[in-house]
Amino acid sequence: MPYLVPDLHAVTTTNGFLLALSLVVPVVGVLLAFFAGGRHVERIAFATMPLGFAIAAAILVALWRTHGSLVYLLGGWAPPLGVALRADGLSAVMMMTTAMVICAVGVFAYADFRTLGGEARAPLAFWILLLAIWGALNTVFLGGDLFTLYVALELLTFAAVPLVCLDGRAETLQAALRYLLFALFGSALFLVGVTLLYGAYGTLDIVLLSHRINAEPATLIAAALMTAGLLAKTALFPLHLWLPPAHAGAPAAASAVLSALVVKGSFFLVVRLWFDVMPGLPGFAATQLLAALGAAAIVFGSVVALRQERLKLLIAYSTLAQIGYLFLMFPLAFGSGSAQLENSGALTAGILQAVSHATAKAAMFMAAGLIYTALGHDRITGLAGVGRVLPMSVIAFALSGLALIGLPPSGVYLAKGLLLQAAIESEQWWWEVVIQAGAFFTSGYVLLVLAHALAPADAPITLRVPISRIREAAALTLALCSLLLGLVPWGTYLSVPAGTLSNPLALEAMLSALWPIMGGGVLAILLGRWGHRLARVPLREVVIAAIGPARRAALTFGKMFERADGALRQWPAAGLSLMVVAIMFGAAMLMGR
Amino acid sequence: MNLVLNILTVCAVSAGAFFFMAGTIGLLRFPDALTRLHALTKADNLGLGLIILGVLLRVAEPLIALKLVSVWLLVQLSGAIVTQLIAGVVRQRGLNA
Amino acid sequence: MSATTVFGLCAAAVMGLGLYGLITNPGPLRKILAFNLLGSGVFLLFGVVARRGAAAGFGGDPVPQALVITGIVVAFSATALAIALLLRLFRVNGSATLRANAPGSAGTEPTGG
Amino acid sequence: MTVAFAFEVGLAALLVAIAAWAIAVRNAFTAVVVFVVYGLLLAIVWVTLSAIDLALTEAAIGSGLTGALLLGAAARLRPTETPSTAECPSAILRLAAALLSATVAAALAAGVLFLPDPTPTLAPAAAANAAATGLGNPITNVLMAFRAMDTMLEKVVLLLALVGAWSIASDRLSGERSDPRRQADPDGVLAFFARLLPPVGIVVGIYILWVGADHPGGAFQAGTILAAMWLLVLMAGLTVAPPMSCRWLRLILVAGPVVFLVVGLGGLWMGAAFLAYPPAFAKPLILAIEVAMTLTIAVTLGLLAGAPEREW
Repeated sequence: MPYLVPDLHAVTTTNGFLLALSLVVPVVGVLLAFFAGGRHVERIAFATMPLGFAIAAAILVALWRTHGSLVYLLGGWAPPLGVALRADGLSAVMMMTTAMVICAVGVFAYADFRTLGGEARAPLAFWILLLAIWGALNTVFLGGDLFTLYVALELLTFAAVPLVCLDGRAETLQAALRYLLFALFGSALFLVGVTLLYGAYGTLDIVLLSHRINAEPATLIAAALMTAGLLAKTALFPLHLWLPPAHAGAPAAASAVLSALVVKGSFFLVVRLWFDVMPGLPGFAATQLLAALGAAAIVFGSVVALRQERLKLLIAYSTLAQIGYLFLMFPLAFGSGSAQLENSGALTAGILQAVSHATAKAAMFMAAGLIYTALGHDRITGLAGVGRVLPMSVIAFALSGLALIGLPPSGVYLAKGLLLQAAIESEQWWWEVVIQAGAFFTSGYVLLVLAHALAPADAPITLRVPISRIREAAALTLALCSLLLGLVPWGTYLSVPAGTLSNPLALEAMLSALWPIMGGGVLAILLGRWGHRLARVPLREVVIAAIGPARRAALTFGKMFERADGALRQWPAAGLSLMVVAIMFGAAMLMGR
Repeated sequence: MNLVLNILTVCAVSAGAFFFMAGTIGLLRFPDALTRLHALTKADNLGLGLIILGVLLRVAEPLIALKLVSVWLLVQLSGAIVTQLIAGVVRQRGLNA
Repeated sequence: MSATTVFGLCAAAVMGLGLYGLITNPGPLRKILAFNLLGSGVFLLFGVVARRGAAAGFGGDPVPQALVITGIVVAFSATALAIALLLRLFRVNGSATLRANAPGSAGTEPTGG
Repeated sequence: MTVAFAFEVGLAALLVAIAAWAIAVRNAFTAVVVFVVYGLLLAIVWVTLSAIDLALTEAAIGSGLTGALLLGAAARLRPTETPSTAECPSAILRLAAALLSATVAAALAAGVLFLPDPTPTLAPAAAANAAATGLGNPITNVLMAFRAMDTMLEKVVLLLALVGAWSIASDRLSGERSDPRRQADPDGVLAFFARLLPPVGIVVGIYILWVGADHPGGAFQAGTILAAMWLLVLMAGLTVAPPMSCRWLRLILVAGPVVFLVVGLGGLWMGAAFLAYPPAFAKPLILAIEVAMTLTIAVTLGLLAGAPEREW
């Protein structure tokens, strides 16, 4: 049931109160935690988590029972005057993912943000902001009104930004400020669009808008500005100036939340905008443009990730690439030129990728954080021997990496199948190429890290601090979740065309997943930083003679990307890119009218 | 009666506007901070006072008249205080700009 | 051309100026100021929409007017947070610039924890 | 062309010119002063658009408090002014930015011109449902009843901004009483003013809150006035702001959203809906929420606007 059921005369459905509760519970947690302070903060956070999780689960059950969408009219006021909360399959799935990741991060973060003795700022702020992010995300997933969604988006930003600079160092403060300013830039553009839509249609309710909307110039201008603003907040290439320093500089638990969940908030609003507010209105050219930015993000993010010296930055750039995957579904879902949603399997694939990335990326950042804590650094070339001393963390990293590559039965595997099917059906072979090649790039940087981490150590490693098993288990659980997502019966909540769920455990499926891994190995050898490792392989001269020229060429190529990245991450360039993206979307939409 | 009131209002408001203009010209043309402050306070005190006097003549309800007078008094008060503070800073730092 | 249209065009112009300032003004403080200009342009546009919707004895549609009040408070919160960050950065670093590190390097030094 | 229309065109032109000045001027301090002037002009524009509530909010928050924040920051950042001019973008970049911004502005202008006539409006719906709350100010109705969720969330936004600003301050001084940066003369002019004005300001604040039910005004405007009074007293050095560890301070900071939530959940409990008011008690309940919110807003705004001045 991916579509919000068009109910012009909205009424609160049975169990609709669950939607209100899912927003209220985290907000109450925030207020109580702020008032109580000190050690109570963790207790309140840990009391809120199971409650929030239970509410998300209850919404899943209620939705399964009703076979439709849940609606709740706040204050009993029906739109357009009032505000409605609506839960469809998409929002329920995203809410459950959020609940899972937040709970796992909470368990993981307990060791870092425990209040010892008197009240300290960082722990108090962390738990409050974590709960606030949860409340904001639930509002984003459930909000049925564009202005409420704007407030929720701002809430999300204000909760996310201070998480970046909890340690108060100059670098992270700068990263947080850049993040905040660029996010504000984006939300201002979003709000302009909201204004124009209200002026044109006299309502901001998503369902009412979807009935009234038509391809007038004002609508398309609004759509272009809103899309560009949301993309800035999602950090889709080339609007990513804030992401790498913010996600890599934050404490590990915060990075996990930022990378796994916060960027999904604005992504989800792009989905709502394009699929629910104005289904099919953007047209062929605009969907192609959106996916083209996604494809560029995959190539660019992956290559720059391969060139990183530090694990956390590599993972941050990998997020950049993975955000690109999320946008590949748009042209496939709408097909060529038609104004209707042609292939709802593609939309399902997009959401599956978002869920897979949320779980896998949170696990990756947690594993990287543990490695950093244990070693005192996270230089990729210095990871040798980590596999021996922190096996669970490295396995968590490996499993989440494999999940992202698309090894069956992961969610990405299923998503890839759905996307390929949609590409074949809509005869857009070029996206087939991108989808297949994407996995090569992902496996490149995953293999690069694993090759270093599993290599034997030069000298025995001593851990600076003992790592608790519970923290490793939190990361491992999320990684396993991501790897097993393909086994979940998604058909209840998302529309899955028949035949795609054949058998993810078949040998053939496994074998087909080996190709990207091998291709990724080649990419990693050609582009990665190897330190002195490459020099120690057997038959050194032969290997170097064989790959030397290719690696030299690849390195020149990689340096080019790095330089482009440095240029694009300057503020004026990023601001200009945002304007260009907005204007291009406007032009594409007006042309497609 | 009405005509007389109208004439009085126009006269008072115009006179007030004149003082505001004079104050503004003073702000732009006077040589240093203290003389500029002097010009501004004239605009505040007399200009606003005359304008409020002019408007008072047209007000029927005593409550609104009271509000108008308290607006004038509050502006007087804050104007006097802020001028004092600025002048104090100027004297302390020996600024002439 | 009616007065609301004039203010609508005025709002568009102010937004354009805000965008220009947000992109080109080098100092973070000036960017925050430009963001406020951009925001006020959006609010003005909302106000124009409200004024055009005057009906039922109201001088304007109360819904967008209420949205603007909420928007102004949110914009103020954003400004306050941004300025707190900026002043903290200035205090820690002695300078307040948004410039990323030289091209080619991968930005800031990450830490874990 | 009537006089009123000429006035409006002139006002619009002046507004754009002042906005351009604020962007183009070199000195950051001047830019902020120009921005404050811009905000006051914008308040006049709100009056001509017959949005008195917005004029009040704009003058109080948009121009007043934001201006105070920016002025404080500009004064502190003066030493960095010179290096930051060195990193000015090149002429080509500026030209490109100008062209692109102009394109977007033109598109927006087109969007304004394309807006349908007559504009769809919710004013009749708001008027028809006004009886449910018993309040005469339609904007308060929208804020407190029809779209109460937004208002509640926005209180959380304010609180989060405060938590964010507080979390990045250094931990050393947490819990200690902060000294006012400016040790003002207790017998000085400012102290005299700070003793004289707050009683008047508090009365005005309460009045604005009270009339907000039926006339322009309400919790935001009232809260801002109270915040300004508090800031004045703090600036005069008559008292010091309590530290964040202070329990009653935290209670006030969460009071607004908490009362809002309690009333909202009460509606859910009574079998109506979350954030629904029983018709018989709608007005007293809304006023209770507004009183709590005014206090919360006043203290939050005061702390946020005063944040640069102190080391919490």
